[in-house]
Amino acid sequence: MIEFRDVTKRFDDGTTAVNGLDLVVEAGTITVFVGPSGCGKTTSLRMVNRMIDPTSGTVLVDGKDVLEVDPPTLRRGIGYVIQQAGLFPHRTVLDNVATVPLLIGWTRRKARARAAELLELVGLPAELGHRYPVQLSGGQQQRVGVARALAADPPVLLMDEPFSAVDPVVREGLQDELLRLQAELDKTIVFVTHDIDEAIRIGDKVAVMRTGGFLAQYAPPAELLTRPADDFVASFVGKDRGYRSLSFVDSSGVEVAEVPTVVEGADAGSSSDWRLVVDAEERPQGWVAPDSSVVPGGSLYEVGASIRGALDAALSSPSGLGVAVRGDGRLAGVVTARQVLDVIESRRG
Amino acid sequence: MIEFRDVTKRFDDGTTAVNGLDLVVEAGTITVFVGPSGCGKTTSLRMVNRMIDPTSGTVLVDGKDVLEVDPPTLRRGIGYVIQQAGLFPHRTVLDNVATVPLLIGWTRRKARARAAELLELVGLPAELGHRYPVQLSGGQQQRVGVARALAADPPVLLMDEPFSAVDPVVREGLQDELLRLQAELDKTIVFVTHDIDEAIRIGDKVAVMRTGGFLAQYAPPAELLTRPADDFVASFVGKDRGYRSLSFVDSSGVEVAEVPTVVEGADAGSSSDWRLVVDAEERPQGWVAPDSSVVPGGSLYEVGASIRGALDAALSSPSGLGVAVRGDGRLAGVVTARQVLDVIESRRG
Amino acid sequence: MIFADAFGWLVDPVNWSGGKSIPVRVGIHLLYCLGAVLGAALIAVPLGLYVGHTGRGGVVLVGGSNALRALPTLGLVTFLYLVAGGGTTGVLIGLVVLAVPPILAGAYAGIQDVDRGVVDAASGMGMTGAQRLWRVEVPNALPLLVGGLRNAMLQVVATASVAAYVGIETLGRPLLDGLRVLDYGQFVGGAILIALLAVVLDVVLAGLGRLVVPAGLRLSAKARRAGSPKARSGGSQSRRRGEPAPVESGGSTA
Amino acid sequence: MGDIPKYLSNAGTRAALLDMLLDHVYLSLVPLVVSVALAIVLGLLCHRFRQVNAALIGISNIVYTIPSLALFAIIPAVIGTQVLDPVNVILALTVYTTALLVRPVAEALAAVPAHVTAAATAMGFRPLRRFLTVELPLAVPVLAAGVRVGSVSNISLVSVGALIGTGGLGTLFTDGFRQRYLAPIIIGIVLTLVLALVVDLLLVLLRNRLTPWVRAGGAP
Amino acid sequence: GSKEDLGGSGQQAASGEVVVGSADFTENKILAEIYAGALKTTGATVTVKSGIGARELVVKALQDKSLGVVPEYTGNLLNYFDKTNTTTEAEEVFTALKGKTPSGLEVLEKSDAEDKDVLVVTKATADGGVKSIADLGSGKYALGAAGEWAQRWEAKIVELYGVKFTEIKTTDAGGPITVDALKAGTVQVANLYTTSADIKANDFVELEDPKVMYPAQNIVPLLRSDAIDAKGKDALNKVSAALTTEKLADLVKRVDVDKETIANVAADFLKSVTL
Ligand SMILES: Nc1ncnc2c1ncn2[C@@H]1O[C@H](COP(=O)(O)OP(=O)(O)OP(=O)(O)O)[C@@H](O)[C@H]1O
Ligand SMILES: Nc1ncnc2c1ncn2[C@@H]1O[C@H](COP(=O)(O)OP(=O)(O)OP(=O)(O)O)[C@@H](O)[C@H]1O
Ligand SMILES: [Mg+2]
Ligand SMILES: [Mg+2]
Repeated sequence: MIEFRDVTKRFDDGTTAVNGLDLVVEAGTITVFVGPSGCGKTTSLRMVNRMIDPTSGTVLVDGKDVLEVDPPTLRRGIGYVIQQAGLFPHRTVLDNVATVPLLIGWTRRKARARAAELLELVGLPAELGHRYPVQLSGGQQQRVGVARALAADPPVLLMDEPFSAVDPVVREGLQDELLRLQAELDKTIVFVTHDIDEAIRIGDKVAVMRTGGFLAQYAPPAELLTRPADDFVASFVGKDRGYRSLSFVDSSGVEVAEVPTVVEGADAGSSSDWRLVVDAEERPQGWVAPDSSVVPGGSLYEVGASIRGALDAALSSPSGLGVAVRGDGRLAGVVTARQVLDVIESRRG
Repeated sequence: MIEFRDVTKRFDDGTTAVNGLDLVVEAGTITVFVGPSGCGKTTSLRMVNRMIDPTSGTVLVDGKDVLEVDPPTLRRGIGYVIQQAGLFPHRTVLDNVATVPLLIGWTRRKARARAAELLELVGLPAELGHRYPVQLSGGQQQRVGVARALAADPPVLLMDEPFSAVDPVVREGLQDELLRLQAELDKTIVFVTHDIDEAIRIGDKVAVMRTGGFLAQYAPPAELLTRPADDFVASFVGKDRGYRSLSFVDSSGVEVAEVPTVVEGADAGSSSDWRLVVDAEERPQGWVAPDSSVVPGGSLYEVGASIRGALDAALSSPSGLGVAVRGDGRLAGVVTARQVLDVIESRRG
Repeated sequence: MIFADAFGWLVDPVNWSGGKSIPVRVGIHLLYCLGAVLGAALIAVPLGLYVGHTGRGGVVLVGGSNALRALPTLGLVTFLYLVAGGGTTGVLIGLVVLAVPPILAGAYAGIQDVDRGVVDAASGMGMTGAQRLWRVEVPNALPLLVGGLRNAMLQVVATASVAAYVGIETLGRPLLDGLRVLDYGQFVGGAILIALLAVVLDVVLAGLGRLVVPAGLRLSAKARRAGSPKARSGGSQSRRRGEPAPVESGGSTA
Repeated sequence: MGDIPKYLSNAGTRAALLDMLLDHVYLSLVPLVVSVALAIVLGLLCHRFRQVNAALIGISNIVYTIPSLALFAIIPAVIGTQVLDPVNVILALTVYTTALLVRPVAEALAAVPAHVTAAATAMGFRPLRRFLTVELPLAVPVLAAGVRVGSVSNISLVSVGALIGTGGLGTLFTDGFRQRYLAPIIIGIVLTLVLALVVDLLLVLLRNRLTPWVRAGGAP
Repeated sequence: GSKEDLGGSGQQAASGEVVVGSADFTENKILAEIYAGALKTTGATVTVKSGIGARELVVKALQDKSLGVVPEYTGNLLNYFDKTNTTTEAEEVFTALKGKTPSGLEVLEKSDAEDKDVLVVTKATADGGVKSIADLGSGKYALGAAGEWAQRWEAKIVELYGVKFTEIKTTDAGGPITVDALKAGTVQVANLYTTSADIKANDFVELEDPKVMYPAQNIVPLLRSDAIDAKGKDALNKVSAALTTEKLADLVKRVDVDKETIANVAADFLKSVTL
């Protein structure tokens, strides 16, 4: 657990970076700090591991005032993932990951073994261990950064825009990875980003900060979207917030219906209905229109996932029928936008 | 008009950056090249103004093979906006903008006058003209970059990730600016980005490229979202494509209904209906729930804008009623998600 | 006490008149230095600009200028004296050889360090090679170029004393003569004069640098030093160094 | 030039040449090693403290204006060493080389990306360890470039010591000059060049050993 | 010099090691090499440090124990130790020198060999009637000499001969610069040394010195008393006894003109001496 108690940070030049921050990060959760550039996210984060000391107020980690711990000792118990990975360019990937274990006195052999284990954990092939950071892609470097922060198995993890340097597709993969890891490792994580989508996607709770170091709202993401505390938060979470808030509504209430299918390659015959093309494993491949033309399909959603996906599947489908699949990718059935809307409205009531 | 005819670029080290590109950029339109890093966007762009010459194939500008034109002459007729502006640090903003006019022999006085005019056009105060680039913010520098490229009024404009260095909010402003400018100036623009949202937002047509220099799809953005050519494009345009494609459906078919209102500060009384709070100028401020509690409102949409906004307004509204406003921000009426869906479905038919 | 002796020598009126007076020697010293730096600049600046501009021959250039650095000036001067049968040419050539590497490094690194984006923008706007060089690359290279000249001048001023060994009346004369008879006053006085001359020339060149270096670049350098975020998004982020001080920065010749 | 074989044919001459060469190596490389150590310390101070930076850069500029010949001979008068003591030359060259190296070291340290040092701090490195294991290794490429310039110029500067009778290959120049004998001068120049080249090569090898990551693909 | 002597020259007396120094001109270097050879036969460890600069430097080096012994010249050495000295005749000079040598240092027996300063002119100038220093007159000619000449002799030459030079150009101590200056005519009079090979080679004419301005300059070893033992001193005395001006001039010529090595020339000479 991390507690900020009326924490203020004023720099020598008079800038107030953080202003009376009061906030509790529960153990085992991910809290995201989000806000425009310069609003004090990094400063707040760095007060946890004493990279910066507060001007007033107290920061507690597991109930203990951080000012009472010697900084290097404190830091060795807190993983820190920095923007742009911050890898040591002069050390191999393996040695980068082994850094903290070696610092706290593990043998080289044991530290290396641990590092190799962690590379696997973050989904990197073992042979990358002997490369240098420059020889990795941006996304791989980010993973190494995460592995390095996890090396000594610290209960607390601070992540400062860890994925900002990679392109959107890779970034999404890294976010998934982080969520998977967290499910496994159960750390207390503070995550900084200026990307509200990222915040909503990975945060158990999100702290929206405003320029001047003020906390504008601290709430679970669904609440942020549906009940922004003020105009600033509303405009910051963006104009698609109605649609996006559907991420937090589960789709279990939406009944899927059967749909006629045609196996790929087989003769489609003719019909006045839209028919779904599936492959031999029953995975959806596209549609055959009433005029027998084959058209690509819309997006798919997984049964049990959020209703946002169900709505998009229906909206994007050329037939108007959103395709639902099971976890293994096989066809589960179809839904209409109207059905989805009904569920959404019933939830509201 | 710009034509790529079976254009291939292979670098000395064997990398094929562009592979058999066939594509026509219509005069007076914005074409966006989009794709993952290293897919050959920049290379394609630079073959237009001969910063790079193709290995095979032909690039034509206004029907003329560019290889037949002396590069400096060709380039003076083509505006080029480079990533991170590429401003000359040793020249004032005004002189930066006046560069091409001076190169093509304008008098200094005339070039300066033109430059001042352009600063105004891109929305920069005249007094910035006498500063040096280092004295501007990132967003201001980007604007100067655009102004510089426009200085000699070239019919063709090449823009390579011109807005990538600025944060999302500023970036959106710059995109709007570009669209406004284009409405006024009617240039033939090739725009490179790796951000699919940006591509969809500003492109009349979008060319999605795939690693290896292949053109995956070349289509208007709506088509890209509704009918991605293959899985690569589908995954590249992202999973909200059904919802996002609504950006290209106008909301004029959605009839707005009246709604009871309460003027801000006035006594709300009690009612079993949701009532909209408006200020003295009739601008929506939030809702009064049937239990008389005041709750913040959802997103607003402008009458006549895309139906995407209308749907989000309905979804995000605590009352289930999406609020429509006029151009001046005054209340126009309310819509339900169901109404919006009806319009969407009628459009599909 | 040494410095008192030196002061005594410096203010002794005997040393301020006649054919071997301080002003005459300062003049001769100055002439050799200016000549050598000018000569070296005539060779090194075009070469550095050419190699920096075209990117061709960088390796040869760096290797060659390192070899030049290794040439012992004393060896060169004595060799040339015996071959050419006199001191003047030998000393001039020796000093030119000394001055070429720093100037070359300054010119080459100056052009090389111009931000890629800026150079690209210049060609993209339709500048010819020459226009790009003179309107964009050279102005941006000026801080390093001037730095190279200042380095060269310092080394030449200090080393021109060796010329006295082959009979030229530079400020090396009191140095060598003082040394022969351990007359520290004369010796240290000479050294002080040389150091003063070097400082003055350096200040003059620095002033000249301020005149020719465009204001925008000075502002960028300042902003970079202050670590302002604006400077990071500014037009010249690939330039690692600001205006170099006279001491040669090794990085430029790596 | 036909004199050269004749000059070299004498065994005593060859032995003397070897002696001078060894002297030269000693006189030029000892200062180099000492200055690298000094420059690292001073560079660190420059890097950490702004005022020190300004002061040291100023001082090193001034040091550079003192003629080498003068420094060689003033040193014994100032610190009381023996007149002919090679320590004078070594000290003088140490002063020069340190002046030359402080700036690149400070710049190299400043060029270590802030996120890398911040990462080290955040992992719990104490300052000294961070300096020795992170900042310093990363500064090696720039430092090496400075050291290469330093070694080359030291090797050529030692010759000047011959004017005050301090060993090294420079003696060949003064001797050859007095006798109007080109052979020793040419040999002196060639040996100086070869020495500089060999030392430079060794430095490049050493740098490459110390910086395997640089060749793994691009600068740090 | 070799590496070992660089650091440890201060302790030479204790370790039986002797450093022989020399000034920076050929003859002196040959002499140093000869001294070294002679001392080696006595079993001493000897190194040579040659090309040290002027007397002032050499004497200081002897005193601070950098050097043990150097070949010196009676007249100049006496003038150095006694700035007020006026004697110039060989025996008188030597006697005075022994008296004026500072404690801790000493001179051994002087040799007959002598290498004194001499003013020379080109043959053409000599043919124009300049045979003696007295013929130089006042304000007619420029002199080329080493840096310290003016300080030592400018007043003296006025006093004895009334000669005033238009300019005293600093060249070098009888080296190429002086000779070239005389040949090129930038100076008309040059200060050389009697054993210089250049005089003959260029047909220079030595000016007579009837009033003995330049003192006798017999070769004499100057040493720090505790640097060399009795055997060593004996060996040096034998060397001095065997040396003559002609032999010395020949040795110098073999090095400067015939480019033989100093070591060889010195060794050859030593063979002719019975130590
Ligand atoms: N060392 C410092 N001295 C003075 N002001 C500082 C310092 N560090 C940060 N600031 C200022 O404090 C404010 C908050 O900075 P901080 O780095 O915490 O912002 P941030 O929210 O992390 O922004 P970004 O998204 O750009 O990283 C900014 O105005 C910044 O300029
Ligand atoms: N001069 C060159 N020599 C060799 N290969 C090159 C060169 N320029 C680009 N490439 C390669 O060609 C491919 C396409 O490069 P290009 O710059 O066009 O990509 P891009 O789509 O603009 O990528 P980004 O989004 O990263 O800017 C890449 O693999 C790149 O490494
Ligand atoms: Mg931050
Ligand atoms: Mg690109």
